Amino acid sequence: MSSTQNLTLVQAVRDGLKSEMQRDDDVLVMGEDVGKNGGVFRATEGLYDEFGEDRVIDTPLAESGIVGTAIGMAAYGLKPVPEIQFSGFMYPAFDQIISHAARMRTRSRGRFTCPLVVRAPYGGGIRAPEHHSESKEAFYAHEAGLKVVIPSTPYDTKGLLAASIRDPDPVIFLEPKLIYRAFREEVPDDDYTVELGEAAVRREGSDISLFTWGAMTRPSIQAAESVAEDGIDVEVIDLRTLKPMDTDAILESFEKTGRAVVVHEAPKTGGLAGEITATIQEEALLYQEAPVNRVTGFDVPYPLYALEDYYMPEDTRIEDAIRETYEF
Amino acid sequence: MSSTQNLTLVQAVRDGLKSEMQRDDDVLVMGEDVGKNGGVFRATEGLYDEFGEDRVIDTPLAESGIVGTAIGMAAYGLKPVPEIQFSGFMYPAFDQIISHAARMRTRSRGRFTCPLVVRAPYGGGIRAPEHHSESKEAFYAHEAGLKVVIPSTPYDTKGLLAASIRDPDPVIFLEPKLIYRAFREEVPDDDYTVELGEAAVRREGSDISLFTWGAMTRPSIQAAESVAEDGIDVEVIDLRTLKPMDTDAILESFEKTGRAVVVHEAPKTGGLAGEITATIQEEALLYQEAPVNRVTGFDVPYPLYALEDYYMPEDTRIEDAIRETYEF
Amino acid sequence: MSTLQRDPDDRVRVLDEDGRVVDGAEVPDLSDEELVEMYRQMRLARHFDQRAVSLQRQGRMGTYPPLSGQEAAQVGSAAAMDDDDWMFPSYREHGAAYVRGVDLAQTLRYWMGDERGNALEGLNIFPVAVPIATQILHATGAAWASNLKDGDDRNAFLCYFGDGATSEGDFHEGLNFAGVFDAPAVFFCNNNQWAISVPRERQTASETLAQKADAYGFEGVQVDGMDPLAVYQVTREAIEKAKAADPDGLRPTLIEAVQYRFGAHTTADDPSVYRDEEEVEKWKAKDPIPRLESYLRNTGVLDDEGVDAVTQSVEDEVAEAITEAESFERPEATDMFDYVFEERTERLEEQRAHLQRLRERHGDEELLE
Amino acid sequence: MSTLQRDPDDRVRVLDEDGRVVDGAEVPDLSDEELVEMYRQMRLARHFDQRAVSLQRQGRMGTYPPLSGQEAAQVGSAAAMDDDDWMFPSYREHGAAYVRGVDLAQTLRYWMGDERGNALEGLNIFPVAVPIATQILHATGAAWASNLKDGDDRNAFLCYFGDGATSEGDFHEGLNFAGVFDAPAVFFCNNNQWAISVPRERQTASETLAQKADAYGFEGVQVDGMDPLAVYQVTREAIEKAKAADPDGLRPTLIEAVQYRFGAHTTADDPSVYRDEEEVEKWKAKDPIPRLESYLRNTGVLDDEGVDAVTQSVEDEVAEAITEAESFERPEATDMFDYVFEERTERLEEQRAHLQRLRERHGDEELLE
Ligand SMILES: Cc1ncc(C[n+]2csc(CCOP(=O)(O)OP(=O)(O)O)c2C)c(N)n1
Ligand SMILES: Cc1ncc(C[n+]2csc(CCOP(=O)(O)OP(=O)(O)O)c2C)c(N)n1
Ligand SMILES: [Mg+2]
Ligand SMILES: [Mg+2]
Repeated sequence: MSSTQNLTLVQAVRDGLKSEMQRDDDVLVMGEDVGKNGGVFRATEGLYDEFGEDRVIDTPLAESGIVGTAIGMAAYGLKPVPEIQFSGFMYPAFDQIISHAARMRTRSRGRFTCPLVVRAPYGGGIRAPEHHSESKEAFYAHEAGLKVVIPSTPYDTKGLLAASIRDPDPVIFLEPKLIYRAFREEVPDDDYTVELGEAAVRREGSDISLFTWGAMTRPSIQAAESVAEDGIDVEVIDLRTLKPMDTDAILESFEKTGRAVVVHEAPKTGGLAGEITATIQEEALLYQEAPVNRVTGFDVPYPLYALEDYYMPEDTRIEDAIRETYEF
Repeated sequence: MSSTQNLTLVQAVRDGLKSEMQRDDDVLVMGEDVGKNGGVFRATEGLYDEFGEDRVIDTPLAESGIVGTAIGMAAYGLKPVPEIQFSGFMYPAFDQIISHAARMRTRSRGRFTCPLVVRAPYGGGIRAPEHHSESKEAFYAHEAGLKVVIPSTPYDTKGLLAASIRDPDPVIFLEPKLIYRAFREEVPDDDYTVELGEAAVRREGSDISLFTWGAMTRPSIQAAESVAEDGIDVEVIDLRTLKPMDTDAILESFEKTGRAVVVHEAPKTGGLAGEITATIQEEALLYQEAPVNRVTGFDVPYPLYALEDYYMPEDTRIEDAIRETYEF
Repeated sequence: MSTLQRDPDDRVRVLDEDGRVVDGAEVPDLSDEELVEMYRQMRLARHFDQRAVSLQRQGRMGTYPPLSGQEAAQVGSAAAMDDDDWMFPSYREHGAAYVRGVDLAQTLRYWMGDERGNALEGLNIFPVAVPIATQILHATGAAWASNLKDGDDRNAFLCYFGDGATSEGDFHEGLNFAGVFDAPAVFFCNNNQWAISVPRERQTASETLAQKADAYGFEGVQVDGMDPLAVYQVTREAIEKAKAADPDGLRPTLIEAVQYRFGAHTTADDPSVYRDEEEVEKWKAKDPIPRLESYLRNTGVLDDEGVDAVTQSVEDEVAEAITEAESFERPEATDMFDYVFEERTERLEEQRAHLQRLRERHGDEELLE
Repeated sequence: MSTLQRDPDDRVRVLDEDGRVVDGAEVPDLSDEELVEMYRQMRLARHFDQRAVSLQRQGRMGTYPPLSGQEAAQVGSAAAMDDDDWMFPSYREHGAAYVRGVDLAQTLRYWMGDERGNALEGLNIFPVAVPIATQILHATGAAWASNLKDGDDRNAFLCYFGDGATSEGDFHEGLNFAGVFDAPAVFFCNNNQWAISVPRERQTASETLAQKADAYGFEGVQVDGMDPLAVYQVTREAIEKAKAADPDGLRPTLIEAVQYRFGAHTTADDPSVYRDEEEVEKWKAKDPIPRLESYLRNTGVLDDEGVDAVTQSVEDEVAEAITEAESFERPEATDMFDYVFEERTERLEEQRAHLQRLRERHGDEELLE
């Protein structure tokens, strides 16, 4: 039987990077402060010592430079895993991500591919300065040619990261930093993958389907437990991969419950709750018994920390939405 | 009675810029090739001669530079209208748009604002090279702090552009280049505004609501006329402003028809058809008689022109969707 | 010869490490009062910094970026600005901001997570922006706007950023635009040797950062950033040049102030992971504060009594600011809906109402837990 | 002294405008056959260009970016590469691509809107990418990867871009990374004086583009871009330098090849709006083709007969390529779903099926009208 370690989510990131780097010499990590410093969240701690400066590379402070050179590296046969220090700093690299990473395979009819994984901590709730708390997974999901992954548990983190690194196409891997150290889970020492594009049922239920991901998974489960006391049985589904999305899992659950709540931190307008809602009613309108309830961040710039707790959907707000949907 | 001119859409852009520049000395135009050359689509033709090089400014080739300096100018009291040559080249400026234009008011509690209008031709169908045909309005609509406007007629173009320039907040103004010269319309010589946030009913109907914008408006009307022959009465609504969206107009129409088709060029996944669908069923589920039908671009990188006509939703595809929705 | 025309490799200095005037250096024309005020401001910046770090440790403030070691660069440069000049700070310019009139309490408030601390009505200062190097374009744009709007009555626009910032595309585009449009800008690079854990040598292969100005057709100069008088002098010349039309040269200047951050990058950072105590000690020998103090003592401008008075005034002022900052009320919850656009849209009204309903139904404690 | 170490203001030349060897210049060591082949390739590039422009006018091709005037820069530089070196083109490098083995028919196919024309299996060439300057980062990344992967057996990575491209942030970040990581890269700037309608002087205030290399710690050199032998020589040295570890310097080089685009920016552009015919005439006097032809005639390598043979071969080859390109079938409609990811996702399968249903129901003509 293979051994395990009790890891936090951020430790699982590191463990995932490490075992993929051991498995495949072409995998390398690059970014600002990922080397000697081990990353500002310690997600690459110890890798510099183990793999050396040619595989754990401190770069100049330039996000377009990081992703753009990673694209060149990927085309030349390496498997770079660039880290962007916070997802709010991915925008300087947006052109390289959208115009190149997402288009290289099409542009070269498959001769050049972009097997790179852009990792970035995302989301709010950690009392951080401006631009450190955004969650804009919808930007990336809208671009053909990109996959988007957001784990919510340590076990999944390692497995999804491994799957992303082995995936022959570019993956945007967003890590919910709010729960980087929130809890621990047994994580196998050996390498393994959690397949991309598969949702996980976190709590089975028959009355309402709740779809969520990342740091919103925990308050969603909390809310589900709380309403369970009043006999409302919520199925909580953690989508894990936002693109390609596990539509089958969504529909299967919805066809059972006929009611849904979608929870995400990102602003409502143009957020992925809209996509999920549209998909549900496209495929399962006849099952629908109540409006799909979107519990999201507000359509405002993410506030500094004095107000961030008002911005973030939390269990109370989710609970309210569940009850509203149940009673519709 | 005020005089009018018979203008194409791109001429209306020029006319709109011109009358706003005449009205307000702080308005200026800047970008690549907008000056002497009059813009690669001639959208700024003649302005350089009329207003001089201090108000119609040829910049170096650097989109972040264009938008970033425009933000500084706007904060200093000017009203810059930067042009990005094609919307596919807005990504190098994405950080300045998202992190600054959209956040300056919040960051400074209203002391500094960003009364700027980023203009860019967008959309496909003109046999252009790669990255010249994208429509990614959903990116901008998802960002709090940005307004997004897409005109579909010459009259609206001038009026919406004027309203955008006078708006105290940043507006992303996307121009459907496919119909830059497709038809003409009488446009008043005097300046006027078409209010932001208000949809226009292009064709009244009672059976199905069709929501669209930009270059998709014409094939949508065409499809509506075509199915009218079979007694299907489609209401075509041109949203014109994508953010803030005219939810009232959407709901009013939908509550009448109970059926909807949404048409856009952008890829389906994460496109604004999802947002519209979600809004409809949130507010008007009980009126709904059929799934909202999304007629959109495919989830692929926009193909080079040999295949672009397969990519673009056109009247046939729209017609099919209308019939499907009608018959549901 | 203007100091700006020196070879960029030739670092401008006025005081040596012991506070003595360097051979051949010209001491800038500052009154005794002005010199003492610079000294006081540097002391205040240092003391403020120490207190802010300890507030953060006590959980009374969020992440905070300390400035100790960088007082000469901040105070010397800000003191060289004329009243109407504009400043574009990075996140570390608490000292420079103070010199330009920003309340310490406001600065604290910002780092306490209250965006109102960044609302500096009436001061020619741009709000702090966190994304690296992006403010360079805003400074260039505003400076260029002044070419277009202000006739001959131009102000200078001084923009701060770090050594790491020079690697970003926006640095390049900003300086390039400034050169092309001859903007009255001063680009002030606080080369504190580190961008978090990345050393200056890893940031770029160019010998100096000052020489990068050559790529944009204007002058670059390296100055000892731990020498307040040298910083003052170089900045003053750059500011004057920015405002005077010189047919032989361009208005912008890139100043590289060579200095050191004594502390952590932010309170979330542990520098011992990536740099040696030895290096820190080496730079501490260049500490700008004792250096200016020695100079002022040697020239008889300051004595023990004067120094004590400064100590007292600085401690009082910072203590007062902390009390004030901690007495500010938390912003209204609905505040976040008020600065999205000039007017709230319908959707924002709805969301605001929704938040109000949640607060009424559950109470703030429940929502904030 | 290597030409790379010259002062960047000092433009490298071998042939003067009449094809005579410039005083003191060293003629690169090329055989007669190699020289005639360079001449033929330049003639071919010119002829191809003229034919492509007329195909576009006739509606047989989409927008096309002409290269006439830039043949020396393209052919001279590409000829200087070793077989295994890598090339990263902009959208205008049809001539350089041809030298490196790209079928003319493939190039035409690409500009006829068929992405398969960009699929260059087996050649060390990156696909054409349209967003300006972005390919510089890819070249740097690949060159850097070669440091990491290829041991001492490194190839050189030559990247083309225009004068306008030097203003983009990606130019800066790419050259900066190349300097820091000592990547075996050659940055070849085709300074053709114009970025569409924006003249070189408006692009940047720096005297030369070559001097921008100084900001990254490596060498920059200006070469007469309408002199194929000078271009060959400078590029050859840069390529050799990129591959040889030199303890005294960095591997990358920035080459600024000063030249002129005789025609429009693309077939959608009308240059008469923004530039004078006079200027064009001035540069036409530097036309690289008669220049090399004179040199070859003067040195007895080429005579009328030889020139005629070249004319014939060039016309035949281009005509054949056009026939071939026009005979390619339109790509399969469903092709667009096949290169999104390695495997089609469920949603792509559905959309593909949807398109197939539409085609069956309505026929291709209806959909394509
Ligand atoms: C665009 C962007 N990328 C990354 C960061 C994260 N970050 C904050 S400070 C910093 C280092 C900055 O170094 P430098 O420019 O030298 O300034 P210093 O902090 O030393 O004053 C980094 C990488 C950021 N704020 N913005
Ligand atoms: C990022 C980006 N912005 C704008 C454009 C539109 N555009 C295409 S070519 C061009 C001018 C390029 O000039 P230069 O770099 O000098 O190259 P040249 O065309 O002269 O070879 C512009 C602005 C683009 N392709 N990419
Ligand atoms: Mg620094
Ligand atoms: Mg050019």
